Amino acid sequence: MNIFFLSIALGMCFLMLFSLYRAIFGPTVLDRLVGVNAIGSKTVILLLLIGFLYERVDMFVDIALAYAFLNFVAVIAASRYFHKRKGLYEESFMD
Amino acid sequence: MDNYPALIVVAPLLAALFAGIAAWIEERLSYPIAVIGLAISTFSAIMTLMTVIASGTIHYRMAGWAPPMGIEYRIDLLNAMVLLLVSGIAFLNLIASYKSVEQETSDRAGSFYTIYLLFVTGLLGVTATGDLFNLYVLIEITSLTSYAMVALGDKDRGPLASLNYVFIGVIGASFYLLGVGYLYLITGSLNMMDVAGILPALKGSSTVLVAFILCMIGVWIKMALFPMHVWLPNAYSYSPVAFARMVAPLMTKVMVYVMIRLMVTVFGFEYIFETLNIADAVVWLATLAILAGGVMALAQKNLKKMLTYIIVCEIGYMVGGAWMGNQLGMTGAILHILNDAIMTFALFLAVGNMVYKLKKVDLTDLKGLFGKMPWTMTGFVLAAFSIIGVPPTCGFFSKWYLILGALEKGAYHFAAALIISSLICAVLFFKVFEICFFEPMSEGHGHGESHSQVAIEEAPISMLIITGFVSLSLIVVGLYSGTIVNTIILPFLK
Amino acid sequence: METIVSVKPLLAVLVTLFVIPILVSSSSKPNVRESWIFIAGTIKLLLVLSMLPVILEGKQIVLTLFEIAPGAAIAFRVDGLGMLFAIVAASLYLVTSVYSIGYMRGLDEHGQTRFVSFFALAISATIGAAFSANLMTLYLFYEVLSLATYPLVTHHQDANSRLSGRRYLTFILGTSIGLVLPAMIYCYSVTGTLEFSTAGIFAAGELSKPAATVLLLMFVFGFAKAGIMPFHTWLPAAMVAPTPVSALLHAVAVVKVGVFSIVRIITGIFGVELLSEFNLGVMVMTIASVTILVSSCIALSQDELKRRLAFSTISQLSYIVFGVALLTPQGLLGGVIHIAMHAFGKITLFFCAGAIFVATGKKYISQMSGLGKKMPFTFAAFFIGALGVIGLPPSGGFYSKWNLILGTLEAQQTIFMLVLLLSSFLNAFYFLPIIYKGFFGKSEEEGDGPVKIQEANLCLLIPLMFTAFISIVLFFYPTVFVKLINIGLGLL
Amino acid sequence: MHWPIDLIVLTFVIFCAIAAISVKDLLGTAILFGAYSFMMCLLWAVMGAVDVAFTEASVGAGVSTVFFVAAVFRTSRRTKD
Amino acid sequence: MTDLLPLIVAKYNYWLYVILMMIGLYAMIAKNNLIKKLVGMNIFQTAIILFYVSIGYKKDATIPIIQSAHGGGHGAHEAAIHAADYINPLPHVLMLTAIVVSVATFGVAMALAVRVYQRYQTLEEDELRMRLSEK
Amino acid sequence: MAVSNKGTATNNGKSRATFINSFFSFLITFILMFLSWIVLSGKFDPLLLWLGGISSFFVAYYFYDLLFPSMEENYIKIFFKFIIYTPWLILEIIKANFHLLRIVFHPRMNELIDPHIITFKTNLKSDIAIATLANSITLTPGTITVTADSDGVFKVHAIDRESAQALPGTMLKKVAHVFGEDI
Amino acid sequence: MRVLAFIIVCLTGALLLYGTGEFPDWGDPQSPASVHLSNVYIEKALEQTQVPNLVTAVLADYRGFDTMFETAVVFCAGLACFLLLRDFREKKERYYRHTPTGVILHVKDSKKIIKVGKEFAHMDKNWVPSDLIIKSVCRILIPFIQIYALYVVAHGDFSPGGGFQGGVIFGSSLILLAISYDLKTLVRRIKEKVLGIWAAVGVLIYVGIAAICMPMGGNFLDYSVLAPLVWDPHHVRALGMLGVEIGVGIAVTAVMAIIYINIVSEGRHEEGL
Amino acid sequence: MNILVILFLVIGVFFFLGGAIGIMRMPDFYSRLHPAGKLDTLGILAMVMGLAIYNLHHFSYEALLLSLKMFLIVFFVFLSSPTATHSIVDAGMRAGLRHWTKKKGKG
Repeated sequence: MNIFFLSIALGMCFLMLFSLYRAIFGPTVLDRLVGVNAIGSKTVILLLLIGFLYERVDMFVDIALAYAFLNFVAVIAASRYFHKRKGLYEESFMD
Repeated sequence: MDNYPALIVVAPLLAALFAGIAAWIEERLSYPIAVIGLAISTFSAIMTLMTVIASGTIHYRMAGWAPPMGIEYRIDLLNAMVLLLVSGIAFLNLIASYKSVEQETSDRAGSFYTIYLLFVTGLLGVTATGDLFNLYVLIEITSLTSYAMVALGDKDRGPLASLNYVFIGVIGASFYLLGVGYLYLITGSLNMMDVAGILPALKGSSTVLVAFILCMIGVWIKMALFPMHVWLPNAYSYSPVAFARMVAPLMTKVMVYVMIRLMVTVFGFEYIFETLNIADAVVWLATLAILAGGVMALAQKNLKKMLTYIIVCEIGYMVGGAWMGNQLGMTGAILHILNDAIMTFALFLAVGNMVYKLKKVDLTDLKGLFGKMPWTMTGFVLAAFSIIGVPPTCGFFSKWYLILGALEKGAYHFAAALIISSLICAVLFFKVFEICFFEPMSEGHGHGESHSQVAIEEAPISMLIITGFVSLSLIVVGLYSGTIVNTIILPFLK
Repeated sequence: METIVSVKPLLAVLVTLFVIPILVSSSSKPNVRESWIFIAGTIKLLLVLSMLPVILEGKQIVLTLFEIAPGAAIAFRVDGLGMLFAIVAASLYLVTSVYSIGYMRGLDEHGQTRFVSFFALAISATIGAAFSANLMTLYLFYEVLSLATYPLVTHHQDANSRLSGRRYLTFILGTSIGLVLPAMIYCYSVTGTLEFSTAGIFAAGELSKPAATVLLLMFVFGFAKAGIMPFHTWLPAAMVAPTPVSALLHAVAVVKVGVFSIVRIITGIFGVELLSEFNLGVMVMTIASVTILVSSCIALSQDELKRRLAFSTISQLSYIVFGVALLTPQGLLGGVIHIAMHAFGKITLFFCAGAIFVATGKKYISQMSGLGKKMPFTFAAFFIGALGVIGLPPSGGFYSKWNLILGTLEAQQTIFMLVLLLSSFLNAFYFLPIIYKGFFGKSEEEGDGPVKIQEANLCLLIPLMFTAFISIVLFFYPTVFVKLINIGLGLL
Repeated sequence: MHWPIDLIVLTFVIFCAIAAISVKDLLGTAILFGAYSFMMCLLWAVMGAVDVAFTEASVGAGVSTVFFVAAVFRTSRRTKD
Repeated sequence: MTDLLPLIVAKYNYWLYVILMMIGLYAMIAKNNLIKKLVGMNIFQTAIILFYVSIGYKKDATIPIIQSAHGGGHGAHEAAIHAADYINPLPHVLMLTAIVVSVATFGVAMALAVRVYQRYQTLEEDELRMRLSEK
Repeated sequence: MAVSNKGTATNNGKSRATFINSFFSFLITFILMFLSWIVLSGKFDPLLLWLGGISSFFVAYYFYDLLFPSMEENYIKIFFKFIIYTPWLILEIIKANFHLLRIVFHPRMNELIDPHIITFKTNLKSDIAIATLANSITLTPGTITVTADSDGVFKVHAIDRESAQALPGTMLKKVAHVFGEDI
Repeated sequence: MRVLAFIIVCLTGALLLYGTGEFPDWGDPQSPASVHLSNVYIEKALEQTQVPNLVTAVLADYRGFDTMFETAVVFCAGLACFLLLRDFREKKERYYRHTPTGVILHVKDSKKIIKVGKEFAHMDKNWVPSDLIIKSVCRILIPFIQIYALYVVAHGDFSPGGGFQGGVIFGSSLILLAISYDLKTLVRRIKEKVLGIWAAVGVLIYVGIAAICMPMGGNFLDYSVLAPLVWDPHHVRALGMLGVEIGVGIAVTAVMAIIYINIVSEGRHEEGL
Repeated sequence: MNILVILFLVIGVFFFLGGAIGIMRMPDFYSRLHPAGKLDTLGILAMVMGLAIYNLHHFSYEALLLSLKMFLIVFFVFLSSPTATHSIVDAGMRAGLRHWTKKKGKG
């Protein structure tokens, strides 16, 4: 079963590459944000899988949970930036 | 009581926290709390020094765990001396700073004292600890507090200077941390004595070599040895006076202490001077540092900046002395830690008094200062003489040992650099003296009798007393330097 | 040699130091202030004199204060040479302090408190240098003296004194840090001690001849207060100082400390034997001779009285160096005793110059025609002082020059004897015209001066007459000094 | 056992680091920096450093990014390199 | 090829930490934007953490939390604990501290950057230098 | 919450009602918190339970008004209705996800999709209801809520016509039912 | 500059790579680092401290002194941000919003003060109405995040996490509150003063627990001497660690909030993100 | 039992794969959000379900609570993921990012 988990995990890593591509090459900042958000959800699962690989999943659930929380906070914060500072590329009106 | 070693460090920390709380509740309480904390710390330092002199090295186990497992405070003669130096100077400076803090950061004085105490805690911890990683954490405390303070001083340029300081400071600390990592990897331990016990078996290892180089580069960056000095002048000259007076004498000195500690205790002379052949190169670097520091100081137009470049120059002294690889040079370096701390402190005290009255200390602002602030200037002159190396003041005696060490090693270039830097310092300070002495004050100048009737506008008495005390101690320490060498430094080196 | 431990040397040094706070605190009451100076000076002289009998018995007084490093302590040792120098300095300090009261008040100078305080500091350092037991202590007081005199030299705080002060420090501090310090440290690193001893501190074979030559040159030039030729220019420059400073410090204390140091180096560090062995005396003598002759010639061309005196001083100082460098008993005696003889002579001359300046405001020799008639006492004293400097009887100067010439004969250095004679001739040539002018010249501004020119006030007059008197006395009774020198140099 | 994941994630981390410092928009840097922290957290977890991973998750992904965005919010997104 | 893979696996972490550190250091020195420099700083610090954590890793060992049969509370230590079964906890401890220090530094540095921007309205180093020399 | 007994005795019934309201929301929050503590902790050590109690109290004390700002609504009823609503939602989500998968894997994707924005108005009043609907819309693929303001106006980005046509439809009814509001 | 940087970087890299040459393999159980000291920790820690999480045991007990200063560093950072950015000055221009109608008033005269209460609310240029969906979801999430954070603090002994992580998560819950509502809400709920005091108190708990050991007759931080004070002397070290972790958690929470508030509002405590 | 776990996990990976491909292939930012936000959410649900079942392999009281805890993650993700998605879309709208339309895409 461990081999299976490992291969699933590797598959997730492979899938992460797509999100990473979007995060790195995304034409706009928001595309990057989408990419990072997607990476975040994959990471949660990966963490759990690693937990199973270590056979100590009880310890890894905490991390995954915290991870999910904080990813959310970060994404909200980054998107709130656009609520206050309008404009995708140029500087906003402030001062 | 056996807990003095811990108390030295913990007292300021506790005081810092109480002062931090007091800053929100009743700000006036912060100052007395800070004073009490540092007084306890100083007292403990004195007691520790006496114990160490009487009965040898103290091993204090934090949390009661035996050294390689737990963190140990290992206080030998060198530590004890530097501890007393740090806590004493911090204490004296705190007493002198009340008025200038009131003037500069009146609306957040409580927080200022908190940061101040945390900084002292960091320095004391760096000095006392016998654990390589603990050292790193404490270095970071000192750095973090200094970043804040530097930015707080000069409203215009402070933040930028501070940010540059952050970058370089982090690089320095990280290099040190990497070095510790390499050491840990190869020895599996973090305790200095333990590592020192394991290292001789690994003499030829490239990892140890890299670890050593990394540690040294890290410490050099933190102490602003010549090519890595760029952060220091701005950082120190833009910080608030009350803080500059402490950071300038102590920070770099403590880092030099760390370097000596690493060299003497952890890696050992044998490794550094027999296995490696980089001592000559480092001494050359120190020589360059001395000359460059002096020359750059000559170009400055602001008194504070000028003094900071002199610090760069003085660091060259200590590094060079420590890397001589003989007892005389090391004696000189250690003695110079003490002396340089006191004399820089005296200088900055005097400058602080000037800033208190004049607000800015470009050289042109100093006209007629001898008439205006005679006592301050007396202190300044004494300190300056000490930096130049005029005999009864302490600066001469450490220079004496340094040159002796250089001659013994045959590093004539270093000896020459020491002499030249003395001359440069003489030129520098007499340039200042001339301005203070000859040029009439900008307002209402006259000739003849009017000079002696200049209204004397001295700094507050608390500042003056400390200035006077420290200036006099320059001479006292100088005269007793033989005693210091015999009771503290030589036994330590043996 | 028997030694006695006593705090007297320390007290002698400190007494003027301790009085400084009192001086500062009584700055608003000049009379109180000056009486304190007087008291301190007297105590100091008495302390010095109280040690005299002990020294004359052939004992030494020692006191170690701080052990800096093995063999290099801050320590005092009173021997004959030091005693001689200390007596001269202490007694002249007393005289000068009286003189300076008159001078400073006469000119209504500013910053008198500062002036007297640093004066006291300077004299402390001078006595300290005289009593030093080793090179470290000597160097210490030498430096203190340099720095203490800076505010005195630049007392006027104007552009001129600023320049002079700069030159003064450049030469004094530059040479002492740049030359003496390395040389001293080298000595220490070779021998492990800096203690003066008549046999020298270098063990046999520790020093090669080239090294010794370089070291000696570093010392001789390094003690720039001695005014050896390329490093002499500070002295004329320092003449911008008020005259009491020029008188005491630049005729007695400061310059003599320089010379005294060189004497100590030659007799106490290298030792006469070593230098004779390496034949280095001749080299120093040559340097000294050049200084003597050149500065005498320059003195001839100076119109400002004090500058002329300054150049005279330079040449006279080199006499002392010259004498010591002869490395023969006679030469040593002559050289060292010239410290005293020249001191009394030259201080008289400076006093006179100051008195003239106070009384008439004249600084230049060319203005002084006919003044002698109005200021007869001053000019008489000037005459005696000049005799002393030239080396003619009945002044003490004769005694030293006589010994010097004997010394050259003893060392069989005939050429150098000619140098001495020639320079004495030159001395006569630049002093006697002044006196001639003063007494017999025609007064230029007869009658048109609004103020009638007369003798300066008593405070000025008494000291100069006193020193002139002593100068003559020394011609007849130099025995005490001679004995001190003989004891000091171990010649007995 | 874990080395394949370690290897791959480590490579991703390098990509992220390079991207984070070469993006010409500070907000983009902030976001990529967050991604970098995610990867790092994963890496620590792979290496069995659970506490470090936890800390990295909370600090790197959480507050660090938020501070970063806040700072960019108060300063400017503009960057020349 | 068969020899290469174990070698790569054995040193891969150490090599990549060096590369990461170089990236961070390069950003800190060469980048023009202050905040970019800060990112470089953080990458640099993370590289060090990577190094330490790599030191601590042990093959075939589990995470450094002692496993008890029923996970039950305090003091349940039945079986003997073998050191080889658990990953070295010490580097983790050190790195926790290092992370905390780095986030503290990061916060302060951000505050400083905000202050710099308030004062000069730019974060580009060359522009800052220009502003400074203007005065 | 920090209203003392003394204060309520003198005041009229309104403040007493407020107090009771806040007390109830405090209590519910506390229980909820404590339950989640137990789920998280998984240990029944007395010390940890005590700590859990203290923590729950702490959170409930300071933030009771976040979860349940007022006691006007019948939370328990809503809760059960919501439980019933959830499986339907999940089913819907799964159904719609396959739809999205089809789009994604379709070789000529660009022909299938036709992004556009639709706006519609609902009569939902409470924030929670609006938020639930918005999130439900977002979760069911093909549509993402762009904005939803307190007047119940929704702006939805739909990826193709098919997804858009389903709106607001059944989902609105269900949500309204859960929260007891008119459509 | 770039070339220079490149050279420096390459030199450093080369140096470090040179050092790696003699490294033991990655994951080698026999490397010096894994045998010398760590074995002692692994084998003795549970027995000596009763804490199964070795990292916590080492962190808060064996090397508790480090951690104390680590907390001090955090405190220091918060204080530094406060000192650097906090701006107490009165604003000249002020904006008000009439809550019922949503009309925005712009007051340029600094003397004119509108009473802020139910009708009017402060705002500033950055003000935008807070998003309803985010707001209501976060409202539900925040208490759960907080209880989770507290759980993490309390379970530092058994599972990963501890004071610092818990503190950070709690801090981010406060930050989330500030983001989803607005900064004013956070500042109103938790006063700046309270945050400042708590930051210090948190560290003080740590240092206090450590310092109390000294008058009790032990060394600094030696929890074992506290046994008479606690109800479960067998676990005194674990309890000591728990106390310490709580202190850390409090300090970190407060500091994270302080840093965020000050950075995002430039120290004016107005609108943030 | 294991078959169920494998099934769930494979389904989850399949959803994730869809998300990943979608992120790559979709023409504009708004449409990319659809797969990113939703397929991933469902993927998480499926995979956590699988893992939770696997966790209950050796049934015990603790394991049950642990599986519950895993579902806490799912609960959380179901709350936060749409909110995050919505927030990003809103940000895009406010930033003035125009969405891709068919005509434009073809033209």
